[in-house]
Amino acid sequence: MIRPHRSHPLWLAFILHRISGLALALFLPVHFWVLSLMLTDRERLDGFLLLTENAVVKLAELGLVFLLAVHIFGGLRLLAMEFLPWTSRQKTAAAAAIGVSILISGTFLLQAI
Amino acid sequence: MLRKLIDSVGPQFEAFKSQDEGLGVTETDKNIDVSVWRGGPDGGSFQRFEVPKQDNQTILDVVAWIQQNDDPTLSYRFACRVGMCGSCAMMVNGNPRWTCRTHVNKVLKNDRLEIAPLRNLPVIKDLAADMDPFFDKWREAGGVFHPTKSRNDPVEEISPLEEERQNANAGIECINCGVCYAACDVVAGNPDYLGPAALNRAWTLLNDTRDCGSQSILAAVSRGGGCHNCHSMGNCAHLCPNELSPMTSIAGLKRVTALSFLRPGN
Amino acid sequence: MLDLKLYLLQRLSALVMAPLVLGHLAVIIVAVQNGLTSEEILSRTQGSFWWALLYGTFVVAVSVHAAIGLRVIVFETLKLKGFALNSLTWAIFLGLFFMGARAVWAVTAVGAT
Amino acid sequence: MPLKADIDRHDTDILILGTGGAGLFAALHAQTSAPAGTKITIAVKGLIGKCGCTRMVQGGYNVALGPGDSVERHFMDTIVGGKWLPNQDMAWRLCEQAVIRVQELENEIGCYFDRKDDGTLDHKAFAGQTADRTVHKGDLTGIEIINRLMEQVLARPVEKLQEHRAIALIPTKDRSAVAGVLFVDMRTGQFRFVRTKTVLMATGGGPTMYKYHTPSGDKTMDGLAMALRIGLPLRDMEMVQFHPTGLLGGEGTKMTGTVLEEGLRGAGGHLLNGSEHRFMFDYDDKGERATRDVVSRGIYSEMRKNNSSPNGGVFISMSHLGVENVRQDFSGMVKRCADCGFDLAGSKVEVVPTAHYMMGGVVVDPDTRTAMEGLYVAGEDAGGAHGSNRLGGNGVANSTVYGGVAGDTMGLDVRKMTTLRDPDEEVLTAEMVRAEHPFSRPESHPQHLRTKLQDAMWNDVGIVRGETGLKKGITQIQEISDELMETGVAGDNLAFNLSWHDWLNLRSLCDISEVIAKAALARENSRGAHYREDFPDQGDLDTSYFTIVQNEGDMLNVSREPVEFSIVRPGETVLPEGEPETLVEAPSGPPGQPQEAAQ
Ligand SMILES: Cc1cc2nc3c(=O)[nH]c(=O)nc-3n(C[C@H](O)[C@H](O)[C@H](O)COP(=O)(O)OP(=O)(O)OC[C@H]3O[C@@H](n4cnc5c(N)ncnc54)[C@H](O)[C@@H]3O)c2cc1C
Ligand code: HEM
Ligand code: SF4
Ligand code: F3S
Ligand code: FES
Repeated sequence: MIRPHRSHPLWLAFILHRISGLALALFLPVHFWVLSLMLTDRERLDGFLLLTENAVVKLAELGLVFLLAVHIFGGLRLLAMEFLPWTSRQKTAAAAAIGVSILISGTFLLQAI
Repeated sequence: MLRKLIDSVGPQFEAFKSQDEGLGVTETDKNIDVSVWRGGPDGGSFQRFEVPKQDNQTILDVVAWIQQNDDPTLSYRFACRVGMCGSCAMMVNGNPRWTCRTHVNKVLKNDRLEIAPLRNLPVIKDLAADMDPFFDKWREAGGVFHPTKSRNDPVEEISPLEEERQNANAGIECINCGVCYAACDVVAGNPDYLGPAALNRAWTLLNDTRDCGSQSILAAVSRGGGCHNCHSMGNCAHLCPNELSPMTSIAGLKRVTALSFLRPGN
Repeated sequence: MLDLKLYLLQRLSALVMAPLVLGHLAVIIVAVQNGLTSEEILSRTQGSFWWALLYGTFVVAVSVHAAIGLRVIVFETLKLKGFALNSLTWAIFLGLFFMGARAVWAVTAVGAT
Repeated sequence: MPLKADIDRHDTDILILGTGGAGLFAALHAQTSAPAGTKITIAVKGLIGKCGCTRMVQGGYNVALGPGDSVERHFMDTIVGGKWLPNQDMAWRLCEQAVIRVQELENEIGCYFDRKDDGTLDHKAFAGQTADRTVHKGDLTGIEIINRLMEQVLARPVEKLQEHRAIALIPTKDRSAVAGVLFVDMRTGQFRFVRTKTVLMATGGGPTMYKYHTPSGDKTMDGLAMALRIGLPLRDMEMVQFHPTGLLGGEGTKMTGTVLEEGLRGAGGHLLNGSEHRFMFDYDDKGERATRDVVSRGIYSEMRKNNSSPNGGVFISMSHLGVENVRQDFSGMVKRCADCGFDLAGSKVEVVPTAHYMMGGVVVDPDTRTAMEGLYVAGEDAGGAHGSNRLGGNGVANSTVYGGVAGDTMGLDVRKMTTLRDPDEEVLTAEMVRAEHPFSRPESHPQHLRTKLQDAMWNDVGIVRGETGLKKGITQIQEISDELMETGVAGDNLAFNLSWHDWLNLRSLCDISEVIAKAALARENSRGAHYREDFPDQGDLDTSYFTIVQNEGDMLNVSREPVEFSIVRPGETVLPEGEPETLVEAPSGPPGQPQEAAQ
């Protein structure tokens, strides 16, 4: 599925970063909207928050935190690569970023259950 | 959705998808089924040829065999035939490569090859791409030495151990083959983007202590199509036949441009 | 399309967000453990100048960051340019900023109870 | 086939053919020496800076800047290396100007040559040199030189005609001067005639009519063939330099013939014949470390005795030096072989001597002027500077030095030329007819003829020559040439029509092959690159002569001219008294120290 010139870890890191960024940008307004219910409609908010007990919602939430983790670590990797002159280990960094994000979201999952 | 996203990153050649890079087993007395892109600036399509397999055979040899034995009208370009001039790059099974030094066994999959002109450049005819935009950008990125001395001065003493010289040396052996330019999806998406090779050259110049054009280079690589468009996707470094890393050079440019913006005195 | 200034804005906003988001993640992990209610959220945040500052900074940064990020994706994939692209960037920025500001207000302003 | 009516006409003041070291330097120098408003055009068969051999230079550039070295010493090495045949004024200019040119390359063009750790230039010692003299950028010196030159030319207001193949020099009606150059715009197939006040021919020779050869594919002797047709004398044409170790990958691949660094032998690599015998000591005490011509002849003898490897060459074997060491010291060569499917570090690789460089060329004066007004020649197309043998490192020095000289000279001369000259329209038409000839013949690809020519040249006009073989060679060349005239190319689509250009390439190669063979027949001794089995002596040095071949009324006229010892006579030296004969220590050669990495 991935075109041949892209089949390497750095490109994978790039596309993960892009997809996670995009997904976050789409999620964030929803998140803001939910919170602003606080002002207008406390009942609905509580109803909504109750839903977090619901497995589906939980899964969605988990996905978003996962995305956030992926994006942050991908972003930090980039920032490190661009601003710190130790540059030759990007591949390892890319892998590590994914690893750490899985770890974080895993912790989240365990805690939440 | 994912598929669409991946595809949306940039327009692609309809490429035969192969991810296998390993050296295959050599089997002679077999034919290779070769699809070659034929056409011109207004478009074209793939044409199939049967080429006899040989022990030692590069992609360029396959192309030349077709022109010399099957279809004399096939157009392509090469010069040095040994990886020095960067004239012969083409898309081979979806990857940009120097064809004169790509052994058929390295890329062959199920005895099939698909050969197309270099991506991200206008086509002249068949497999010959017009490299002018590539060199125009090389120039736009400030890619020319700005001297301070003359032919009557002695050669300057510069230790190869200096950090700046090492930075420059790391990127200097570029043969301007355009492989990285064809591999970069940002180039595909953003026609103004100067591209990995031109920016790599700018970085080597910036690290050349004899060059007095730093300010103009920094300005050139900071414009709309400049180094800040690079997403470090690394296709350039992954595919550069000379194992250079334009990505690393571009990261250097980002760093230096940012620093010089934040500390204009420097 | 990114020039030096947009690039710097995006990198700076990312740097600002990094600690904030990591902190936020930690809070979520703790919070989720006890189940989420609006009461709980508010008891933590309401009337707190520091929470307001923290979330406010995040909102500004993320609006800038995401606006530039989406701008790049839109430019590269949809080929939008010039005025249209600039307008879109501003629209995303303002949209995120106002929604975010409202959310911060909702969560931190005193007296909403 | 009716003559294509659409010939485009174009004017310029200074026209340069080729973008090797000579062409690019000429463009830069002409820019500064010509009066303001002079139009400069550079036309090339490939892409600017991406074709030709200067880019392929590996070993380096000879310049007398090393410790203890002097222009005098460089000059003496050049004369002795050329076996007293060089034009001494040209050789002197070469050595003297190389110093300026390298400083220009470093300080103005932006090349960076390798330094020692203390920051001073690194000089290698090549075979035949009495000082450490060769500056380099790793073993990719040509890429550094041409990339930097190309950038400078691209950045200047020079008109660029890329993928424009020069097919004829067009004289004025009275034949006293050149009026312009006829091109094929390869991308469209259209003829383009460019009228000009001055032309520099810098198309770079290149003996690609041999079965095994090193030069780039665009070089097919077009320049010398054009010069010959317009009646200019060519000198030293029998002098073709062979490099002992070209890669041998079989018939079907273009990588066959490309150079494997001589440093491999210098470092202690073994040459083995088909039965794995290390044969070079059968020919010379120095074994593999003997000079280039000796090793080439040694290998060739084994091949003739059928002691050869599967593809008909010999083996180079490096693994006894330690696979890891080889991988490290010769990473470029190891990688190149690996890309082609060979393991240089761990096993044996087949090699064969390969035609490398044309010492001969158009007769010019030290300012690059020819006998024809308005026509200048520099670089490998010009004869004289090297005599019978070119030292490794003197090739790129020659093209860059004389390219610059040509630019300066044209910039000056163009001031005196107030108007463009009108071409002899008959010649122009005849040259177009000539180029279109294959369209009128039954279609068949000329490749098999090229193979035939390459075999004939290799077998009979190659490394070891003799009267019988040379005569046979000449007959074969003529037959192939005649057959070519009956071989056609379809003329319905001329855009980027490589088969047409293959035909034109072969036309030039046939013409010059005949010149080489006839000059070789005329030289009845063995000097430098020219070896006659039937005349193995070098002949009397004091009465040294060089050969001249000229086209007169469609007949090749071969004559001899005495060498003028204008600066130094055989047996004498220009080195000050008391100077040691050599500054280079005896080549004891610790492994990894190439003593003879000359390219
Ligand atoms: C593999 C290799 C390694 C070498 N290594 C060394 C070395 O280490 N040291 C050294 O001193 N020398 C070396 N040489 C020799 C040296 O490269 C050449 O002698 C020298 O560079 C020739 O320069 P030039 O400018 O005359 O020709 P080139 O650089 O060959 O340029 C000729 C130009 O003319 C163009 N051209 C040809 N025909 C036409 C036409 N019909 N119309 C328009 N344009 C045309 C070509 O495309 C090209 O651009 C080496 C040569 C080879 C092949
Ligand atoms: C908190 C820490 C964050 C860091 C360190 C960070 C870092 C980065 C960096 C360095 C880039 C540039 C990528 C590139 O040029 O290739 C980027 C892009 C982007 N970010 Fe973030 N980011 C963070 C948070 C967010 C958040 C919360 C959002 C969601 C709103 C977001 C949305 C985006 C988008 C949409 C892009 C564009 C992606 C692309 O160009 O491919 N980021 N981020
Ligand atoms: S950086 Fe590498 S891939 Fe790009 S042009 Fe240079 S040599 Fe080719
Ligand atoms: S592939 Fe393109 S995005 Fe950057 S790292 Fe290389 S230039
Ligand atoms: S032909 Fe020169 S790099 Fe391939």
